[in-house]
Amino acid sequence: MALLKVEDLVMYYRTRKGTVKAVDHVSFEIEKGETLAIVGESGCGKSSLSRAIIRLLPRNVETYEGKVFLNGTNIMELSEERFRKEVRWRKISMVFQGALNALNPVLKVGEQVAEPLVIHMGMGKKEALKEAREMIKQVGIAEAFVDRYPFELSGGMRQRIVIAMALITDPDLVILDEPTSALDVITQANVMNLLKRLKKERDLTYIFITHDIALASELADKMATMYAGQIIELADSESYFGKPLHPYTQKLLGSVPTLREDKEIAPIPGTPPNLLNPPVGCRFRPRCDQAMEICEKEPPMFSLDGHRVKCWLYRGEE
Amino acid sequence: MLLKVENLSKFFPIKKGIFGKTYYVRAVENVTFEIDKGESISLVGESGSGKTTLGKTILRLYDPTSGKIEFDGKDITHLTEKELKWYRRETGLVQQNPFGSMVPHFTIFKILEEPLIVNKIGTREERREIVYNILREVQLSPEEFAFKYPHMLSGGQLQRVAIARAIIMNPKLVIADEPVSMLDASVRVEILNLFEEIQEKHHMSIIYITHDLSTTRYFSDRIFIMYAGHLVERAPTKELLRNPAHPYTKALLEAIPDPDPSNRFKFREVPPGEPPSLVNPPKGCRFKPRCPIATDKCDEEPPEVEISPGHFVKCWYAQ
Amino acid sequence: MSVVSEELSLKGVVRELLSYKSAILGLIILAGLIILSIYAVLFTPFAKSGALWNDQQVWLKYPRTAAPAWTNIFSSKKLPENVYVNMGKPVNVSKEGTRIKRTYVSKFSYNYDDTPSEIIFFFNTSYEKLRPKVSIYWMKPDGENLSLGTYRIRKGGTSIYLSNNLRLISDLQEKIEEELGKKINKSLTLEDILFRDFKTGGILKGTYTVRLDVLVKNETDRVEWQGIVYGKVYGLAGTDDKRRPLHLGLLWGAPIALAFGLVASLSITFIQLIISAISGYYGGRVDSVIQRLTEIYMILPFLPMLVLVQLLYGMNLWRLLLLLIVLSIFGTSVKTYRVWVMQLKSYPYVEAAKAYGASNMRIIFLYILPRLIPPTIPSLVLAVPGYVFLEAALAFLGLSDVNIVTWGRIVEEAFSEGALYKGYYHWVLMPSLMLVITAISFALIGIALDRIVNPKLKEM
Amino acid sequence: MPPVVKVLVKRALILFVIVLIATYITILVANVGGYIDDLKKKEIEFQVAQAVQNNPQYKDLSPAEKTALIKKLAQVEIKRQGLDQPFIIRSFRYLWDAITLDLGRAEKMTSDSGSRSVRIIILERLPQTILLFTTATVINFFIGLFGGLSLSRKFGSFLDKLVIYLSPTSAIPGWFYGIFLIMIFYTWLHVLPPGGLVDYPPPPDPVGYVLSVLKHMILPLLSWVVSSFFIGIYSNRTFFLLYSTEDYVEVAKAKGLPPRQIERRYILRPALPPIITQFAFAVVFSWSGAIITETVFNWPGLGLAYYQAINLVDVPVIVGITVVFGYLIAATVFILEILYGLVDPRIKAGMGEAL
Repeated sequence: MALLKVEDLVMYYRTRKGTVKAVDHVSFEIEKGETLAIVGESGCGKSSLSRAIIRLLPRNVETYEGKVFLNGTNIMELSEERFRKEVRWRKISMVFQGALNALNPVLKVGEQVAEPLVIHMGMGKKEALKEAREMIKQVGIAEAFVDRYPFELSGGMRQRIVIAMALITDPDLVILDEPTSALDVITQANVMNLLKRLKKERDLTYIFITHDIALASELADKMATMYAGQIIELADSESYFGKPLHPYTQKLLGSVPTLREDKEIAPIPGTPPNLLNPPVGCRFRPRCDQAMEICEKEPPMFSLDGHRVKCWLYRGEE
Repeated sequence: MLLKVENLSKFFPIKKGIFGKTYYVRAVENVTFEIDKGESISLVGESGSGKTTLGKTILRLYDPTSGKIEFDGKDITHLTEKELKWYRRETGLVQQNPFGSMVPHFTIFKILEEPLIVNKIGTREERREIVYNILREVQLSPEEFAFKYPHMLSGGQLQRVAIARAIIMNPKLVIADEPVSMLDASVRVEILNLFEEIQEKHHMSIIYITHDLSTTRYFSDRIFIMYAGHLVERAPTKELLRNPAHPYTKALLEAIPDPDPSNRFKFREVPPGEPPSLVNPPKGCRFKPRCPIATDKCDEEPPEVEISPGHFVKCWYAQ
Repeated sequence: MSVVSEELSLKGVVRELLSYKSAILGLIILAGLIILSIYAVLFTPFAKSGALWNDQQVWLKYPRTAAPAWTNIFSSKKLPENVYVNMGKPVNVSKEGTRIKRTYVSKFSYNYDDTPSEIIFFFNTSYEKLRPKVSIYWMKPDGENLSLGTYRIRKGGTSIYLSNNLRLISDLQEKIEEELGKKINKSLTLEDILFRDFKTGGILKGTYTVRLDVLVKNETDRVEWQGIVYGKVYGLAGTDDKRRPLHLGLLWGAPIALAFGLVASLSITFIQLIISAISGYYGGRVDSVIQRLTEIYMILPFLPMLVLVQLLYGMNLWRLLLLLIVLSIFGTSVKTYRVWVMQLKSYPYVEAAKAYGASNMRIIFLYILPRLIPPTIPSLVLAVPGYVFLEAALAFLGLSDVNIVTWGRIVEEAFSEGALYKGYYHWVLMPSLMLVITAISFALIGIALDRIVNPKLKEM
Repeated sequence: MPPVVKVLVKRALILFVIVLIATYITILVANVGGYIDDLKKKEIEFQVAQAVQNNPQYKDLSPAEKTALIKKLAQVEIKRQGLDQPFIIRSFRYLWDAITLDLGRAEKMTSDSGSRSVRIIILERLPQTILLFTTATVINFFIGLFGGLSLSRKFGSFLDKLVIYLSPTSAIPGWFYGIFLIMIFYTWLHVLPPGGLVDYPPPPDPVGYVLSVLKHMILPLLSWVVSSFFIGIYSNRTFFLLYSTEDYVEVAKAKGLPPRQIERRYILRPALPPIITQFAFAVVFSWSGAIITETVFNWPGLGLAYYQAINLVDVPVIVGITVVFGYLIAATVFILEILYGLVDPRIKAGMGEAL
């Protein structure tokens, strides 16, 4: 049984200009110990998707439906109170981007790391702080920093604190939302090393959300491409990088400059669609050089030996 | 030779408390290099390495603390804002944030016309002609874009306008400070290609400031590496990528992933820690506290040595 | 928090403003006030309004402390309005001794449920030798005839305050008691005597007749007269104890209130913006001097200082305005605006402008200040009522400019004359109402603007 | 000396200098008309005259001789006090007098206990002003804070909309509402006194006295509460909503913290510094409004004393009260800075670092 199974997840929200279809019928699943990386350009809805899973909805949410099975239970059916007590951080935790803003400026970092233990595990404050100290050491930060405030820490250290906070309750699933986007390359590499190590040591399951396809390959066992609120390709990493199927994924990979091999890079023509008013049918159609007449109808997910792709080119090849 | 920078330093004073002592952030220290006409340089470093400060000091947006800047044979180190008028026409700047670099209440036309007005170039009609031509050059149709406001354009389109503004006075040197880091991967290539085209056409020199080594290979003749205010290595692009000599450059190259599914099985050998504070930097080589091969010798500032033609390194142990 | 959303143009703000119902209400009220002000300035003797207001002679023909006329609509008891007894042609001219007697008869109908407030006869006379003599007779609808005395009339304009003639009143009361055959336990007023039916105690409705016999010496002697039976209600807003019709005061107060509030708010905001721009943009010593000044200004007790200066130098409204501006230009908003300027100064476009050689002044006035105007508009609008009420507060402390009419001054006069205790509620309420609707119109617009201009508030 | 104390002493000194300058400005303003000088001279002449009249030594002098003597002695005294010196020198002496609260004698006013000393006049009135306006500000502050907090939970509800729609009512100042409150509760309903501090005659027993004062406080307090009720709740609500859009609030929610705890630790706590600032400004603002409110309600505080001094043109009292207001505001700002240091670790750290 998959650890997490998302079926037809939908999350729309209202703005003055209209309804934004941020997450539009998204389905995928993750096994225990596996990492799924979801890549997409800015505004494709990937952050909304991560928040929809842990039920952090914008105030102006319009539609929120679908099924999310965690260890076989549909957590969408839980009441707000039960969801808070049983799912949030106990089973699913999250590493947010922009670690400076993710930490409360007026609470000591140790307290913030310890907090979930007090709430979810019923620990005393002292005991929880002791655990937090241990966890903070594990992510490579000297104990002395436990009693500091976030503004006294460097960007890399704060990101480690946020990671420690996400792991303190030993959750089943950790969502990493652009965990290194504000960091320098060497610090980023250090943080990625840490995430890899923790994954190995603790058999962690990650959902890794990023716009950086090269960085995604650092962690991903499975890759997914998100475009205009939808997942359009989903495959294990070898297959995804080795033989990308969706024209968008192909172009995305073709636009990434590489350091170690000489290859031509090419831009993707056009601009990403607006989530207020996405194109009818295949949403990539206006930018696709292989578009056909049938693309005006929305393609289903085709599965080619477990490599799933939402594109009419693969009709009949299943 | 177009630009010659000698022992350039830029320190920023910071005052602590009302009557407190003044400290200095030593953002750029003792930097020397030359750039030829028509050459394109990538200046690579982490945030806080002083690369942006160096760029702005060269443009004389900051007053240098010490050292010398020569442009086209003229010493511009200590010219006043009035005396710099001609220099402003000879240089251009493209910034990182395309949304912030445009005056929001001006139309694209007005944004591009401003440099011309400020520098008293052309009559009204002539300026119009110049603006329209430059828009065409950056592949934006003047009819469609001239009278739009910045917020109506996408990041990529705005960055084209920024490039147009930088080159509208046909400068000899353009400094592009992280021009693509805020754009999506698919658009980055587009902008870098445009830069290349323009540089070839106008034969201008470009200093491309970036934190991302992987984009430099498509673009630059030479790469300069900065760390904590020092220029630690400079070499022709291929040479630097193939034979990095400074331990920091090596770490940088190691840290950057290429898309490859086998990445997930390996750990990257990068030094721990973070760059030092520039208020109180380590003596000598600034990479010493993180460097795997450092010795006591490194407490002294290493000299810059040429280890192969055009490949300069500031490290005691570089071969 | 960033200063403003990027897509904010003045046109856009106005368009959005119209999507708020509350703002539309505010704008309608404001438009009404502006129309009123324009009318007051162009079509009434606005320039002389202060002098007129202070001149008691001008208002003689208005009733004293009359309620607004429209109060009759809500009351079962119809209060009287002014009734004018006009001269007309003499019905008879005859000789009486050496004198000429002109007899005038005027009729008026009276159908109100209360007695009038006063009765005064006005005369305008010119003669050669002897003073003309006038006898006044009053005939009630039930036919009762009363003589209201004989008076010698001086040259020029004079008036006979019948209601104050205690002698006449007690004579008449005696006469009535005689007719009734019993004592009346209270002393009657002239209005009771002339308008009541003493059998029922009620008001005698119907047609009244006034007869005047005017005795003059010469044919050329001229006596013009008019009698006024003063009502208890008057006009849209009633009158005060000096008979001044309040609607005129309210009308004349409108342009002053608007001008005072708007000029104060606008000039303070703009001066503060410029100061902040200089402070934030140049930084360094200029900045620290300005910052220290704002701290000194914060300690300066604003209202006490204003009162002190106003008292010592007795200033008119426009000098008060100037003082107000001087006392506000280094106010705390300078700190807020300065933070915005510093934010904007660090925007890449300012750096880009420097890179192509734009001057500092050009950057401040063309690039930075225009960006600051939209976010300051809400507070600018919201501050207007504060200044309008500040003028009212000073007036309330007795420090108003005596040469103009302001709403605050009317409230103060009412309050100090004890209008609230004497039941002249309209006198306080009408000017208050003007102050209140003015304040609320600006507040409605300002709060809506705040939501438009602060992008984060928009969804809230 | 611990660093924090050092910083505070430094701030106190700076504030004192600011009060000094503000007072000096007041003196300059009040003296341009020459009022204080004339006044002092008059006072000297009066004192000399009294001394001469009461001195048995001079009993036998003729009135003309007496007048001459008084003139002469007064001149000597004026010289001794330096009133013949240039204004710039004198202005600093006045500054010293004002700042040390050596406020001299009132020209016309007397204190409630009959003293002519400006200092006593002020000291007798000060407690009432502090009592009324601190109470008003505290009440308003908590109404705004808790009203705002509970409304921010009910975002978009009918109550929320109602408060937004009614918030323009706060464009009308408290004293103005006061006029109508007097009209309603005194003139029409006869349930509350229209003004003053206590009943007349004051109840002899302390409990009755306090109750009577409380009764008299109701209307002035109510006027302030009515005036800032809706805007207070509205602006606090908006403020909390803004704070609740911070990333760390979302993190706290994701962590599964109960809503109350999020509110307390993640919204209220980081928002404390601006909330405290808001409170301090409200206090300062209330001092400023004291004159008019106390006049409307005939409340015997500093503001009313100021109003009376205005009507009597009693300049020493006016200057004295202005200085006291300056001190009050400076003290408020100072307390604000201490509180700031206590609640914001960033500032606390800055205070230690400053040395």
